[in-house]
Amino acid sequence: MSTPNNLGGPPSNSGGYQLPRDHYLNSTYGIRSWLLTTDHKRIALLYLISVTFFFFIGGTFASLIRIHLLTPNGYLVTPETYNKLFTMHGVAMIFFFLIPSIPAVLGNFLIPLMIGAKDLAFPKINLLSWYIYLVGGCFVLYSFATGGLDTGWTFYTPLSSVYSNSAVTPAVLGIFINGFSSILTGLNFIVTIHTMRAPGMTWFRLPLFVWAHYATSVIFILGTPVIAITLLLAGLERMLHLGFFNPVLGGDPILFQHLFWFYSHPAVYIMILPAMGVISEIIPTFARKPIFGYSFIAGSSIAIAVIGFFVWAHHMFLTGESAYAALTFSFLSYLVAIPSAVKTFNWTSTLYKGSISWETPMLYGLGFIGLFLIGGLTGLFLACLGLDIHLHDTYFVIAHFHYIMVGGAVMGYVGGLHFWWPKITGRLYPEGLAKTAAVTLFIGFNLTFFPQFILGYLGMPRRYHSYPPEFQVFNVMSTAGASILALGYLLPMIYLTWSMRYGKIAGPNPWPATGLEWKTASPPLTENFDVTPEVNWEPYDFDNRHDLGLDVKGAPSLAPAHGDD
Amino acid sequence: MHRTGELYGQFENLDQQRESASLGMWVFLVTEVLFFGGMFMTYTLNRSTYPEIFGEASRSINLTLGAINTVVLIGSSLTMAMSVWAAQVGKKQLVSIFLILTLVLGSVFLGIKGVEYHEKFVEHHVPGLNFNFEPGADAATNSHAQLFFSLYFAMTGLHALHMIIGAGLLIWLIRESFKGRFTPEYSTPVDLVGLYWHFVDIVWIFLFPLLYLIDRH
Amino acid sequence: MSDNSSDTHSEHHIVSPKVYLTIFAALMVCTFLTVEAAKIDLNAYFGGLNIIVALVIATFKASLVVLFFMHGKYSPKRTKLVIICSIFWLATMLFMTMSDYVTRAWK
Amino acid sequence: MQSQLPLYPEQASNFAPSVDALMVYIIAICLFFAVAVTIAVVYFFFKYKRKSPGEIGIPIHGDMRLEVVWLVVPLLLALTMFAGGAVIYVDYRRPPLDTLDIYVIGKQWMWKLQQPTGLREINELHVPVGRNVKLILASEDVIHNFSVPDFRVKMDVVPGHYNTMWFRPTKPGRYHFFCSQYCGTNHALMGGWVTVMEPSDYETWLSGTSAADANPVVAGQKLFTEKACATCHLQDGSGRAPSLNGVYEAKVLLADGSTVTADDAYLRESILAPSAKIVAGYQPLMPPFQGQLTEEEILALTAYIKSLQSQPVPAKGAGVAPAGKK
Repeated sequence: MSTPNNLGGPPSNSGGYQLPRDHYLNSTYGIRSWLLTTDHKRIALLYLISVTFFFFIGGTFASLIRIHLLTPNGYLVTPETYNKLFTMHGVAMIFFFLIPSIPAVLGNFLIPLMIGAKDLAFPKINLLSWYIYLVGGCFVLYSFATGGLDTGWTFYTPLSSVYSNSAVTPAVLGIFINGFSSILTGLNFIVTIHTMRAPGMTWFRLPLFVWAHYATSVIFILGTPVIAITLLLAGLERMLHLGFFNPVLGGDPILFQHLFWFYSHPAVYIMILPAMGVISEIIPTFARKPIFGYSFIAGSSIAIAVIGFFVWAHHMFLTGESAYAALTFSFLSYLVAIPSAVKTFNWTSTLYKGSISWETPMLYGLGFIGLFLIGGLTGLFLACLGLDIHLHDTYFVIAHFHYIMVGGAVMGYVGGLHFWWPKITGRLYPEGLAKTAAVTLFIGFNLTFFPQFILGYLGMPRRYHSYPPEFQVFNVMSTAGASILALGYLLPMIYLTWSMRYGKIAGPNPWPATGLEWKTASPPLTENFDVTPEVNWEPYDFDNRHDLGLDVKGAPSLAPAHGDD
Repeated sequence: MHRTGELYGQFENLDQQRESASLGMWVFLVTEVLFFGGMFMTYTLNRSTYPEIFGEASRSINLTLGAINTVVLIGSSLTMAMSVWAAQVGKKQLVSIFLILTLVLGSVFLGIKGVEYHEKFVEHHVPGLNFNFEPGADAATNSHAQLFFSLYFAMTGLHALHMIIGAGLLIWLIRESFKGRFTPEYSTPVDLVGLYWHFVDIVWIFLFPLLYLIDRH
Repeated sequence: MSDNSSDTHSEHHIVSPKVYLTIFAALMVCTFLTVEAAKIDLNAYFGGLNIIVALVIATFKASLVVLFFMHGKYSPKRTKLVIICSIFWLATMLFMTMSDYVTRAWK
Repeated sequence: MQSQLPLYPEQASNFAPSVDALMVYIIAICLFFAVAVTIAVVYFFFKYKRKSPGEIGIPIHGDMRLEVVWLVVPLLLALTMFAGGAVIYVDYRRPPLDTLDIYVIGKQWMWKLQQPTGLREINELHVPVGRNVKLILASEDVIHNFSVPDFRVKMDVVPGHYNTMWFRPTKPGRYHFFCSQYCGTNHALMGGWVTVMEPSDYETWLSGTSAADANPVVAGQKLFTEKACATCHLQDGSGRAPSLNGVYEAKVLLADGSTVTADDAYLRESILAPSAKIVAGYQPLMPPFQGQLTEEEILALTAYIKSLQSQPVPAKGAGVAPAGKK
């Protein structure tokens, strides 16, 4: 176990902490020390800045879309511009914010800390991933700036490869390049989790956050190369007038959809699995009890990653795909719902007989369960063949995946940022403001997206710059919600930035939590730990942890090996 | 546990370092399999849709050169494997010799590939450049044959790109081997480049029958 | 560290040049066979037999390369799992996508 | 009509009641779980709120029986949803035999629909109530989707493929249809109305509007059969003469290697003096019709050939109009 000689201040919660003398933020100075760093923690911060930038861009597009849709005929922008707005919103948010957000920021920062390693297995490759991300991002920004992109983020052929007049080629290249960033991140995580665990850190002592990232990395390395090559082929088709997916030249546009969704459906799990990992850390910490059904939650992450690869053609029920294939894919889609249900029930049960504190990260945890529940359950409607005939490509789909991606993934990301903010910066954020922001986000989100379920069932198709007047009421509600939502996102951006300088000093373990990352200083040393830590406790075990300063009664009781019976 | 060779800061010992590197390479090769996989998928569907024209187009590419290239590439895999062996048993000179042989065979492969590409160029078989399958072919035949050649160039081109990257890695290895860097204790770079090189060989083992041998009877 | 100590020694298995040469010879024979087989109209006996033969030979050759040249045979279980995963996912993509096209005509 | 804030569209086809019933069934199950989990979470939040700063929870690590229950029960319920959806979908994908067939062609950004009588409509579709209607969908450019929310049906319109969809309207009225697969700039404007009429009204509408004999296309079609053009110019291109589907305004490759555009003039010349320009890959077999047809007849034939322009074109594999043949 590490000795607390550089933990900054008293080890127990007697208040009045000081920042440690040496940590990763002050070990070296200057712009070069950041741009050439191989420290996973600094790279995580580089990612934090860049994904926030893309979130801001994507968010701006989203606001414009919502304002435009206030009236049926939409006076704000022309149809061309509207199509570019939703396409660029999707591309920026999915490929450059949601997919890298939790893995590349929180995962990068925390995985080595959580498993007791000094860094990821390949620190230089980690830095390279960030640069690849930047290069890919520049291509996409170039596309946005010169002609924009109006194909929809799905790039369906032959619209994207033949008919679109916008800057498709640079965008496709940008996403192709960015794919290698994901691949290298996933590769790094897998190798690190396999070979870099500290003594005593067995697979079943790994935090569930790490399990979730392992599952995510599996998708990264198996799925991403397929989208890369597919978009490359579509790009070649566009540049050289080839015919891979162009029916006029003998190609098959449906093949593009198969290859696209082979990655892009699992990509949804790239977004949600890490968020599930975050929630699996937050809930036991703030309920102060072991997570209910550890091995089921860990196993369900892997199950989601694996089964998630066998369901892709449920995006294609109405393309004329074989009815037999549709039946198979619908059936498999229902199977992938089960592990998500298992997780939700286990989180809920963890609250039972806990000691629940209502601090900000827990509010996000609560919000996540609620929103993910709605997002997940509405997936059952879309997986249902008969209902999908009606719901496919309507606002119901929009609402469903925003509940998963924004209600799930972004809530998890923001919640995780709050939870580990003291570890990352060494300082606490203002609790009152943070709670206000969490509640604002929750209300704004629901007001924005719940009406869209009804719009969808009424039949409003997605990607419409104008719509029949009977749909207006729900659109107005949605736009009203979006403005609340925007406020909810601006608040944390402001007070988190503020707290980096003025926040209260947090100390090594403010909540307290049981993970290994909380055993080192806040912010941690460049090498993470003074000496390689040795793990001799079970995950989320408060009962036998005398070092946390909690009211642990009596002698340590025997804990089961796997955290459940 | 002390051994020669560089230990990077993030690792506890050389065993851990070597293992991480090896696992990393294997995981990378998995992504490569899926990367080529997208093209194999496109190939499979199109070939099953247009079997006759794919056969006809396939007959127009040079089987002799393709077969020679297969032999050359498998030969280079052998020399690559031998250089790994030489590093493992500590024959430093042999490491360099086998690496150079591998590079030479790899370059021969690329050279022959260039000759084949040139033939295709002369025959107006390069899609997007000057494509015209055969005089008098109707539009449908022409565009379906163009599909075959698009795939031919995409697949062999991507493969050749991997070969060029591999050749670059080999040049770096040869330089290091001249310095006597590779020993029985430290042969990781040779091992890893070897894995990569063999993988590129495997891709060709599938490309050869799929592109050259569709309908040769 | 945790689960890797047992694998350590197997990584360093040294394959003798004799084995390499034997494998090389086998690969050459297979290359010859696949070219010759392609020149015979096997499809006359059984539809698609030509491509089946070609792919079986190619798969066999690839297995030789993986097992011996790449030391797959002497690798830790974890590496074998990685290899199997790649084959499994590639097969999934090919098989499940083609299943759509093949069954479209069924009624 | 419904109130100011409707929650579901009109039920105007045979599929609507069953889709809505399935919707209600799944909503009921989902509501049950959503409410149960929400109540549990909120209740635990208040009930087990931390009482003192150092308090910890009671360590409960899990319960195998519970895990099995919530693995199996949702699975079984999910399978009932799957089954319910599958029944509707299989029915939807297998149109009945006695259908009224309507050709639908999507192009950026309009719909062209053709009644069995040959009558054409743009962005309007008239169908009789109570009759099984099958739409045969083809696209001239990108992927579209023909969607009628009040009927609870939609289907992608894919270039190079035929897709079919069917429904039986159950209620006369006018219903919106949309393109619901994003197809470019004016995607949102690519819609129209389905008018469901009483069968007698439909018949009246058909005869009132079309005036079949005066229609040059119909006249041309008749001539096409009478003059035995149809025996060689088979639709699927397998005849001794090239298929004429989609030939109008297409590029045609000739036997001498040159290409021409099949405009009105070319069509006229090819009818009157076919051997002047022979399509690559075909023999000069066609007799010249110089002096055998009136101008009106030539116009009618040309109009008919033009009308083949946008008919779905059955060609092998890709379904491309065999643009190189005439």
